[in-house]
Amino acid sequence: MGLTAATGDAARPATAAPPAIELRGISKAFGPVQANRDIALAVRRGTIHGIVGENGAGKSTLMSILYGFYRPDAGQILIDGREVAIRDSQAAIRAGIGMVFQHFKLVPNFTVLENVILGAEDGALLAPSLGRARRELRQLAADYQLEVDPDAVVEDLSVGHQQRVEILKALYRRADILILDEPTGVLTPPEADHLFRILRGLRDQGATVILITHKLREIMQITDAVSVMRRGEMVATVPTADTTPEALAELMVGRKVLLRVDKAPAAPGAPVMELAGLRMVDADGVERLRGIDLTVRAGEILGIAGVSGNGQSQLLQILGGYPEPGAQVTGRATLKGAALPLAGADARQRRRVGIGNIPEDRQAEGLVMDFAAWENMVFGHHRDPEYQAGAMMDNDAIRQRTARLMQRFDVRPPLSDLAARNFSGGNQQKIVCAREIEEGPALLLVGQPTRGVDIGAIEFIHRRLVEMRDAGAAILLVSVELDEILALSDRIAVMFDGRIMGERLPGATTAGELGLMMAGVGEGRAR
Amino acid sequence: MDLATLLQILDSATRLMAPLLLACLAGLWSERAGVFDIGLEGKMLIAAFAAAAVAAVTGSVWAGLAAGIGASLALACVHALAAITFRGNQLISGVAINFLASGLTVLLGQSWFGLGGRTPSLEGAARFAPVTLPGAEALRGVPVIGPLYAEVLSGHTPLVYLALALVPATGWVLYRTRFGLRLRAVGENPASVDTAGVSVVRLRWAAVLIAGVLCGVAGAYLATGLSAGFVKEMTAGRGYIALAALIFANWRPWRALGATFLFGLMEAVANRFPSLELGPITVPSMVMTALPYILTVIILAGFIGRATPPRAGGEPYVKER
Amino acid sequence: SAEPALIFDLGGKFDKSFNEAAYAGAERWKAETGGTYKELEMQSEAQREQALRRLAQAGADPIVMTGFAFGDVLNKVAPDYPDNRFVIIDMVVDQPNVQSIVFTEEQGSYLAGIAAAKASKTGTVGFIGGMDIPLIHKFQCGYAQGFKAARPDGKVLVNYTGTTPAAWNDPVKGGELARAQKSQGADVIYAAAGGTGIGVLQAAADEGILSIGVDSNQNHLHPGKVLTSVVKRVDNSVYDAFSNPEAITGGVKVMDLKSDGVTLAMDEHNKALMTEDMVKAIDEARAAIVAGTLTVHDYMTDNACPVE
Amino acid sequence: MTRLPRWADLVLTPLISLVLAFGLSALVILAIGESPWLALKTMVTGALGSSYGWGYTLYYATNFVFTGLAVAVAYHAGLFNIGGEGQAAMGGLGVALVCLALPWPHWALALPAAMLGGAAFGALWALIPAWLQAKRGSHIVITTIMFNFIAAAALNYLLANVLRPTGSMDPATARFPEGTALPRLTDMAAALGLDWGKATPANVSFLVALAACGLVWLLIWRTRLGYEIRAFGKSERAARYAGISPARITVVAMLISGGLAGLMAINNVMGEAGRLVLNSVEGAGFIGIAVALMGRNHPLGILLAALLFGFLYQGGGELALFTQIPRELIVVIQALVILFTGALDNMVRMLIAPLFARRGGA
Ligand SMILES: Nc1ncnc2c1ncn2[C@@H]1O[C@H](COP(=O)(O)OP(=O)(O)OP(=O)(O)O)[C@@H](O)[C@H]1O
Ligand SMILES: Nc1ncnc2c1ncn2[C@@H]1O[C@H](COP(=O)(O)OP(=O)(O)OP(=O)(O)O)[C@@H](O)[C@H]1O
Ligand SMILES: [Mg+2]
Ligand SMILES: [Mg+2]
Repeated sequence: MGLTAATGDAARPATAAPPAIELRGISKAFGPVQANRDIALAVRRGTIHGIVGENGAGKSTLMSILYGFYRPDAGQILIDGREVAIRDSQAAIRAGIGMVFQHFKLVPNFTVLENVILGAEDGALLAPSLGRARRELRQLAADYQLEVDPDAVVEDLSVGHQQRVEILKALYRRADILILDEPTGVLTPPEADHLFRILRGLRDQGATVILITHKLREIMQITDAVSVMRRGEMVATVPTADTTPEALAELMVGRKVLLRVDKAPAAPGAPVMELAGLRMVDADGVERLRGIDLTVRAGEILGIAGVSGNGQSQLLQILGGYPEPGAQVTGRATLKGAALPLAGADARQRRRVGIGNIPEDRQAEGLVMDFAAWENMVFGHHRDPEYQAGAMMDNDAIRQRTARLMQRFDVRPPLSDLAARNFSGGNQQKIVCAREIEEGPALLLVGQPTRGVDIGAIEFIHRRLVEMRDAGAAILLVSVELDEILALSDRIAVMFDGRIMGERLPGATTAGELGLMMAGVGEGRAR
Repeated sequence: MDLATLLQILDSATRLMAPLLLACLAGLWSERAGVFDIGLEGKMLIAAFAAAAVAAVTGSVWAGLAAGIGASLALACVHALAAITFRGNQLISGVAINFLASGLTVLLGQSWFGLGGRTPSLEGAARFAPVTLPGAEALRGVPVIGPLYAEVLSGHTPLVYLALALVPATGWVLYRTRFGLRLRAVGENPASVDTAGVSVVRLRWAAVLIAGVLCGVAGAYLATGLSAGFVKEMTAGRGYIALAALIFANWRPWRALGATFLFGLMEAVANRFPSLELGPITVPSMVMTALPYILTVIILAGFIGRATPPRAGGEPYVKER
Repeated sequence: SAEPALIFDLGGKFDKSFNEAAYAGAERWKAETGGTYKELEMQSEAQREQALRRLAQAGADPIVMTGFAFGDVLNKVAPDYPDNRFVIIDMVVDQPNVQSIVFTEEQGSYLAGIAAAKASKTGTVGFIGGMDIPLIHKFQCGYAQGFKAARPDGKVLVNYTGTTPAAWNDPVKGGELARAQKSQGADVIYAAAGGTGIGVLQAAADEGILSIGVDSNQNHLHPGKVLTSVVKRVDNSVYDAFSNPEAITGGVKVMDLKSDGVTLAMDEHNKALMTEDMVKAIDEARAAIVAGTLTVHDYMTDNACPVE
Repeated sequence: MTRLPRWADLVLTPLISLVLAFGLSALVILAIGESPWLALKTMVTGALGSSYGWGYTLYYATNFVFTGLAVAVAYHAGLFNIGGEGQAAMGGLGVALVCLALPWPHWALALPAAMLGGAAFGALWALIPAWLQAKRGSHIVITTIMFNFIAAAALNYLLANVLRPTGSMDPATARFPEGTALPRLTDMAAALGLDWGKATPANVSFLVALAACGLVWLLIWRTRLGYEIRAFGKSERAARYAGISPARITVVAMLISGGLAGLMAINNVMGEAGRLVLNSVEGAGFIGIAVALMGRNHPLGILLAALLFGFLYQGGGELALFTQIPRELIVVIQALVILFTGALDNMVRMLIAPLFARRGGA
């Protein structure tokens, strides 16, 4: 490939200003893993530069090096043409770099203000810093439409707002180079649009933005140039205008990728699950679900769209049999005509009656991160008779099954003894999917199945879900990705504030209409 | 119960509270920064020994206090080295420190003084003397407040007042200063501090050293304030009680005052009423001795909800694995 | 001849109490005769048997041990070594080659009770025990009897420090208990509590009241402030056993007032505190006990005390 | 950081840690004017140099195996059980009550009954903190600490006032009947024609401890319950997703933990003393914490760590018996061993990592 950053840059007129960021020969190994290998990258000032690559390609590592979080084994970093030694994040901050990590680095029980000033306080006493920060935050909010309540405790904020706090942190530190690592993974489309408006605004004021994402649509939509990484190496840097999503996908994965979901029209059968008047009041007395009525039929995918935090998680947890402790659940439900107790049941009972569950948070719920892949492969089903050998668990049977499923679901690396923690997010998700799908449930609950997963894996997971539907299973899909909802669902319900705002058919609606309903605008409680 | 008895119990509770409070605040500093500390007991013990030994030799209680702090700091350094610098298991390190102090105090005491680990009894300037707070005598006549001030608040050694003053001081530093903000952050999410360009290791060291100083004061108070010399194992489990109080207090300074006072109070009550006669039955003394512990369990079960420890507590901060 | 041996109980030889007294006796013997002896300190229960057997096999003779806790093991071990002589203090072991030495702590404590009764101005005195075990009740009961005999209307406050071995080493709590008793009117406090007692004596001295020491002579700890000490002459027992092993025979040797096995310490440190009246009362009681006209009840015989 | 080969991590690191701990101990011995060489020789010959020494080493190790396993089982469930001391003490009560209840004709009958008694009392003592944690959220660390004190008070009361035969000085129960005397390892060796470990307290409980190691291993790594315990210990949320009841696992794990601690009593109370004395546990419950942590909560590791501590106890005892070195030195040595093998192991890894890095790089 000829289009490396260096050659691309050299081709420019000599009068051009030096790049805002230039990386030369960056290498980094974690033990045996070569996360970055001899990377070169140049980013022009005043542009939005995208970075794409499969899970584990080394994107986050590279940016963390730039931000001084990791130290490279070799290589140089130049800011505005001058070499700088970025020994720690302090140095990066001084060089004007700010970073919004994939996993936020906020203190959950601090207020927004406290999080913003942390590490950038004016003096030994907090009060003056807090006062100044409050004023500056107000200004920043006005300038960039970044409103957040400065006194809110961060853990009470939605992820979208938490991300704003991260951005505010960077801006408060006067960053003019802003790195965002998969910022839209947790955002709703309106939130993502809002973020992009902000990023454009920043760019127009001369800031430089680096954006890591798995969503090629976003790359095409907002970036000026894009770099592709594969297995720790930088394989290409091209102006966005000169490329296509298909070309990028092929560069990333090394093969052709189908970006659309191919599926036949659904052939819905009898209702599998019917839900009427589901209400839930949590331990703090807040009503999270305010009367949900839903029907899911055999052989269809019912997509639930909505901004996260509108009750989807609670809905999935209740149906999955593990409502949060202290919650009060009322309402009626049936599964295949038989009554399904909503309160007082547990997750085991749900699995017994044929409800599978791909949870929203694979790392906190769907997997035990320290368990080996084979142990995770029966998690939740570990009491099923086929995995027992007398009083003991039949580990050989479980291992064999794991080997089989890892092959069938293309889990990489296919090592059943590897701890879940050591798989990339996409492969972790494949393990969960393999487990839940292979149990052949009558109803499959699916929450955010492709969050943070690379396009190769997304394609794969989507295809498996459709296959399952075609085999006659009922699927309840919750996702904040409108694209995903639109591509997969046979029917779409929109959830807002603990209610179903209405139902649409994918062919008969638009992202715009759904977006409005997700924001609570629309026809109220349509049936 | 008459007023005099009540005052005496409160007075006694205050004295008994002070070492617990100091140790509890020590634990608070360390654990708020994300470093568990079950070595409070050991640090107090070695401080008690060092304070008594040096006070006995020099005749100066202040030299003793300094030595106590120094000895406790030395063990705190061991803990910090193991738990922070080398990212070892914080619980094991704490257990080791307790053993180390228990053995070293007697070993050194025996080879220095030949009294089987005891130090010579301290007299005069080698001990902390009680101080009478200003106006204590004048106010004595005022109903309620007067006796409370004169009998309960006044007449303790300076370290008691230091311990009490440390409560607002701790609260102030933790919640009102840059250092406190960063320290609390490092106990909740060290990565947030790290990405803000502040050294996690340095902050945690600072917190552990502060804990060392406070344990040093607590130990010195035991040996030179409450008693007049060191006796082996004289901390008698107070480090563990302080730990319990810390959890009880949900890692908050003012609640630490409340929790340790409660423990002091329960011990004082059990001291005052060694066997309680309740009509026909006499509660045996063993029950009264165990009463503080039984009550703790009951209070814990009845009134205090789930304790929420600092989120990053007990975990060494590892960036790369 | 064979080397004698001395085994200390778990409290250790510097317990300021009877292990230390035993140590003092052995050291006195060593200083006077120039002989050598083996000494052992226990670390755990299981070591008792180990220590006894190892010493017996090594030919140590006699083997003296302090503390009732050896009784059970010695009963088992002694028959295996018929040629060795054993001396156990504070416990009766019925074997032909074991001499049991018991002290009449209740008698010494009785005299201390009388002293306390005479010295007290308030009519209330205190007793602070270490771990709440029968042996310490024996001290307490004797003390209470003596006190009540001299002052039937008086009151004895009783506290025990705790229920774990930590109760022997908690001077802080000892001091606090002394203060609590003082606030209830006690002006003489008798401490039978090992290292905890040091805190009791200290607090009493600080608070300006009197205290009574135990086991060893503790009068010198706070001259003029310790009324007296109830001394168990464990040192003499060890000294005698070491000096004259031939005299060791099976059976029980009672060390009482008569044989000066228990005494009240009188020295220059407490001379001023001992009034004539007090000395007279003590002497009378001692004479009566020695003569057998007065018996002090022993708590151990029935687990009960005739006076509160 | 360079990764060490597995064998280096499992064998070399602990060995070097031990060497460092003993090296520092030697300095301490020098500092108090004694000979480290003599100390080492005394300890090694005293604890390992004869079948007699081994008999004691194994006896102590047996105690630590039980308490170590107790801590480990709870630890796998994410529960820090500091209450081994009280649970083992209560187990002693259970064993004593069983042994004194009947005129047992033969140990083979008495042992299973005593095991049940000990385990039941230990488990019961763990049940209350477990239940409080599960239902009321009371922090198990505090409640188990408190229950240690309460157990001590209760036993003190019972031994001094209820179970003590009248006229006895000793706050202890009467001797257990003859039929409860457990066979000592020395008797068993004699039956095989071997002269081994004469007059040592090591008894058949050691074999029970070995079996317990095996059973705990099976429980944790082979059974559904163990799987659930480990899953719950790693992540409560994931456990709830999988239909594992947090309350149930908390209670069950603590019952097993307390039961194991209580089982220790067959060794010290039934096997050694033949009666229940005050403070019979002697800190073994706390040593169990160190043993479990050093053994990385794995039964094999616990067995090895327990043997190490058995060695330190017996060797240290010999030191106190036959040299002028004060017995507290052993406590210092224990502390250093715990510190270096348990908490400073990463330091050792960093020290030896370059050796492997160079070889690996070449
Ligand atoms: N902290 C770490 N310690 C050890 N290895 C790491 C660490 N972080 C990343 N790695 C390794 O480096 C490789 C690159 O990881 P990185 O997180 O940079 O990938 P990525 O491109 O950001 O992936 P994703 O799209 O999933 O976010 C991974 O395969 C992983 O094995
Ligand atoms: N601290 C770490 N130690 C070891 N491996 C790590 C570490 N952090 C990340 N990795 C590995 O790096 C790879 C990519 O991880 P990363 O967390 O960046 O992306 P991800 O798994 O896609 O996360 P998400 O699903 O949250 O987007 C995985 O193989 C992961 O296991
Ligand atoms: Mg990443
Ligand atoms: Mg990712």
